[in-house]
Amino acid sequence: METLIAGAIDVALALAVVGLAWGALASADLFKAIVLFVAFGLVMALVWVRLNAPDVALAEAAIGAGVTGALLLAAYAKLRAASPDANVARAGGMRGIGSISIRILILLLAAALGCAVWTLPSDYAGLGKEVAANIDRSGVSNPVTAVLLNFRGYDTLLEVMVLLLALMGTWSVGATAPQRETAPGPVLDSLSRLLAPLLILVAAYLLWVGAHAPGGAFQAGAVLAAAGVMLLLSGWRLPAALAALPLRLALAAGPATFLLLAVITVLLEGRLLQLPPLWAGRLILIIETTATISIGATLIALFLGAPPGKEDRQ
Amino acid sequence: MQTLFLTLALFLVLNLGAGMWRVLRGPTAADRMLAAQLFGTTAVAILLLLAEATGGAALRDVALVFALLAAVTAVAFVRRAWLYTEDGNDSE
Amino acid sequence: MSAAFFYALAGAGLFSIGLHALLAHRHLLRKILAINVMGSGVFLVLAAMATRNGIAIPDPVPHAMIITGIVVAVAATALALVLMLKLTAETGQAVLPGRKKEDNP
Amino acid sequence: MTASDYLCAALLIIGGLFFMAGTFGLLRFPDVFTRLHALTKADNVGLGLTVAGLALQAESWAVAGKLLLIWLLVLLAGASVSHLIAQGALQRGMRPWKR
Amino acid sequence: MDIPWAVMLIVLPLAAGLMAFVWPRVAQTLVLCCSLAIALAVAGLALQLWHHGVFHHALGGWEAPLGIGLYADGLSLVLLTATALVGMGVSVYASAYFTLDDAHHFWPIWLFLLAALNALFLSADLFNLYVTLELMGLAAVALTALSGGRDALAGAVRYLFATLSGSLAYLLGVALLYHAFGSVDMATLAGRMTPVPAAWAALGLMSAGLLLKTALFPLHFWLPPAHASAPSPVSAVLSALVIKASFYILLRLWIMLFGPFAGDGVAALLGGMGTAAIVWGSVQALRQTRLKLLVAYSTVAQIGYLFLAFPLAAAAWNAAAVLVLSHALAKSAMFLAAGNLLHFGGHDRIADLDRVVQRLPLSAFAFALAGVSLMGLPPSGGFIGKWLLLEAALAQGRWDLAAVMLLGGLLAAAYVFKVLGHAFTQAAVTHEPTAVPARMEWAALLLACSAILLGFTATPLLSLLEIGAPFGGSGP
Repeated sequence: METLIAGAIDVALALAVVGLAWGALASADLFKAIVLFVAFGLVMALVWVRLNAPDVALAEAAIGAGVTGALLLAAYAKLRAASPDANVARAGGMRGIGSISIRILILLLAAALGCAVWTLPSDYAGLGKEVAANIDRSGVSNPVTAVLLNFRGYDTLLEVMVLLLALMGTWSVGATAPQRETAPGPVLDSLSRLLAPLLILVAAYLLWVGAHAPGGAFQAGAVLAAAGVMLLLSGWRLPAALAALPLRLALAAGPATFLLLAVITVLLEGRLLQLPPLWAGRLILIIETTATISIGATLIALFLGAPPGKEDRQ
Repeated sequence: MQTLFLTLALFLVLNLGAGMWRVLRGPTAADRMLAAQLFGTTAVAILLLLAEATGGAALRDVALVFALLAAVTAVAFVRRAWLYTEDGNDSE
Repeated sequence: MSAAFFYALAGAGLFSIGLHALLAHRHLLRKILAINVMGSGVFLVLAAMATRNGIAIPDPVPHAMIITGIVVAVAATALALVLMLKLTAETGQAVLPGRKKEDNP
Repeated sequence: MTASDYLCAALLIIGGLFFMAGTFGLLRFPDVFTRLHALTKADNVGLGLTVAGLALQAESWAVAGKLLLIWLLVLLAGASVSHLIAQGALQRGMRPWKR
Repeated sequence: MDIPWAVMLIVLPLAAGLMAFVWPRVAQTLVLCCSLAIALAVAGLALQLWHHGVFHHALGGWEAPLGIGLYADGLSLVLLTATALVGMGVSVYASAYFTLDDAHHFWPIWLFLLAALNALFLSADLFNLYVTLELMGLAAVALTALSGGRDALAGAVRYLFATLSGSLAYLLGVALLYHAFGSVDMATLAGRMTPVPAAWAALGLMSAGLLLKTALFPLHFWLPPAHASAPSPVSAVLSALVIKASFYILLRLWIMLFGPFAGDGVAALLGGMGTAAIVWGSVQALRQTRLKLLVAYSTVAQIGYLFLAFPLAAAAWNAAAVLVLSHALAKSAMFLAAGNLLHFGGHDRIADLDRVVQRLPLSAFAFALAGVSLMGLPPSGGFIGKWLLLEAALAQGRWDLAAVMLLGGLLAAAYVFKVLGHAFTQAAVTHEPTAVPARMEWAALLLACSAILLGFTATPLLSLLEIGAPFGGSGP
């Protein structure tokens, strides 16, 4: 009985995910597309839960549904400000034979993918066993954190660089139109006063819990970013004294610490990012803490768009 | 009890599907956003039920993050996107 | 466990839907959404197949890869959005301009 | 099944019904303001009953506390956001529906 | 003690990039030191490989398949050399090219791009390659958009969508491979590959994604607008290095994983696309009226040569590697020279370039030298590569491929002379010239000279390529 109901939940969620994606991409109204996309992210998080991936669910809830949603809504607002008729998208660029042939090709692709997935062997030989066998020496007991920060820490090092790079790119493109904004009002003001500290607390909790349970730097960083976004939305601005060097230091602190540790390990241990088992737990906590701050700061800065000093001058 | 938790979770998932109708129909942006808000709350309930059903304590953390982040998205809507959505051709 | 395969098929579907929208739509914000849907499809295949042998603790390696992928996706989305806005400010439209005559003789 | 199990089941089922009512209202009510009203039923009461039911089953006080915290958060966010949306809708000249 | 040169290649530019981001004022000095240090590290790595054979480094002390491996053999070394040389040239050029504000944005992204390229050429792990691809792609897009303006932004956006969808197709392929064979380590996978449907799907997805990023005809649509509208030093790097990175991954995948079971059909298809690219790209280049678009279409054509190696298989791989290096040097020189002409004359309409070409003899000479290599005339590096390719084609009786190569050479000569012809005609239009800093002219010329000199180092180059037998089927 239970497996049957669980199966029904799975079917409903899978259909909902595909339906929401379809709706988001096919709707003529741009705002509707964004709301459906946010809903899509939400249901994806439920899917991750059903797939026994709570770490991913946390990341999706915080980044996929939360930060991306805020980014999209803010971009939508700026888009409408720039070109008033932007809401209703014009008809697709492809017409006639081009459109039909693309559809046929996509159908063929979907069929091929489906076949490839379906014929995968069900006796699974992933790396689960290797991870389990070595987790004692990784310094943490949450296997996903062990993979992210130790076994495949190099990926994560490059990944925090990707995030910072996206910000460098965003800043280099230059400021866009300034934001029309009204006073926040008492309700929003008190909401943000309550939520922002709570978000910061939850971020700290996720950071700490990540060593032995689902959570970690990325989830914590995204929740931290949500606190910043909340404050920005209720009219708060970074003090000018902090906008230049201190902000850049905060943005670079996480990647720099990670990189510094990489250099130290290669000098002491001989391998890049080789964490000695005795110290691994503490080192991972250091990396994650600074990474959380930098990830949070980077996401907030991405939400803001232009570097703080430059936006105000407009 | 397991069966009850799962059944209710399934029921709420279906409920979620019904709520999608309001997102699709609109007619105003606020309606769509309200529906998304309900999505968030329903998802929180689903997560809590699943946490109890499958013994995954971490799911409550996911629910917590959901509850917090849904508010941020909604505020982003009110403070940013909504400034521009009701000017004209909002419904299709 | 067939739910795994079912989700993986949904993932393949998402990838295809996203790719179609990427090719068919001209509006840049839609293309950005399409890329994100494609990415979610890939992640879904990665995670779904990690549970297919039905063991309670699935393979954590794909999960770590997905988290990496989600962060990369949000970084790319942010950059894409700001480029879109800047292009819209230049051209007045959030679509890719057709090529000029001299570019395409 | 113990007595608390029965109570839990009853609370959960009623909570589920409130969710259904909320969704139903969202679908059927004529304008933003009435739909807001429907939504808050799901937010506050539906989730509240669900949380209450689950708290009875909670293995520890910490878990029950976390459940309560989640509910309070949703309550707070829901109330504020509803207020902001209603205020915004009025400012934008939407008139509440009258029979 | 064994100095980990390869690790330095990744760590140095990342560290310098972070510092350049935090302290923009010291960025320029940092970049110039860093690109010199990268060149030294590549030389160190070359010596290390020469004496001790292939380089292998288990990151974090975790051996594959659990951990990620760094790996370097002759092929990686050739690509790293290209990165180091072009990187130095472009760094010097860029130090005079950008305004102060643009430079502050340029340096950190440029250093991250160098790090991404080095990391990519050193990675032995398919998922790690995905991360490096994204790092490289986003850096390249950001640099393309750097000059602002409608064309550059449109080119950057088009490029962004191409590179992102390419990465995702690649990643889906990686996901399928992981779930079919339980690893993302290339060497581990090579031992486990069987021709199951998932492997075929991965072949299709990964090849399609990487071909899109490499801009092989007919997936080249994004390249000319992006490469032509980017700032000139960026165009140089995009054409010289960035598209080569995805080609490098494709080459590795083909040799180690897919080639053994994919067979001749796919190889013939790739060869056919290469042929079409040579013809189409060259003809389009010939028809362009703007210099940078001409050079960009020339890139489309030259990519085609690389893919002629696929139907010729084992006999032609080293030809492809030599061509990658020689094209990297020649094309970066050509873009930098074109940038000088553009900078001097304020436009890049080929028909009105006469005075410009005559007033900037060094840049014109650099353009000509680079053209010699692209045409495949002796004694250039391009000649060596094309000669090796031709030899392989003739040995296998592929007269059709040989004919395409010769045709491509003739067309290349035609479009190079279309530009240089103006050096010998009477000037008709007067210009308001802007002075070109000497550094910019010399950077272009030195890169062009190294493209020619490459022709004299064929023997040591080919023996370096043999380290680790990258084409012998063993590899990482």
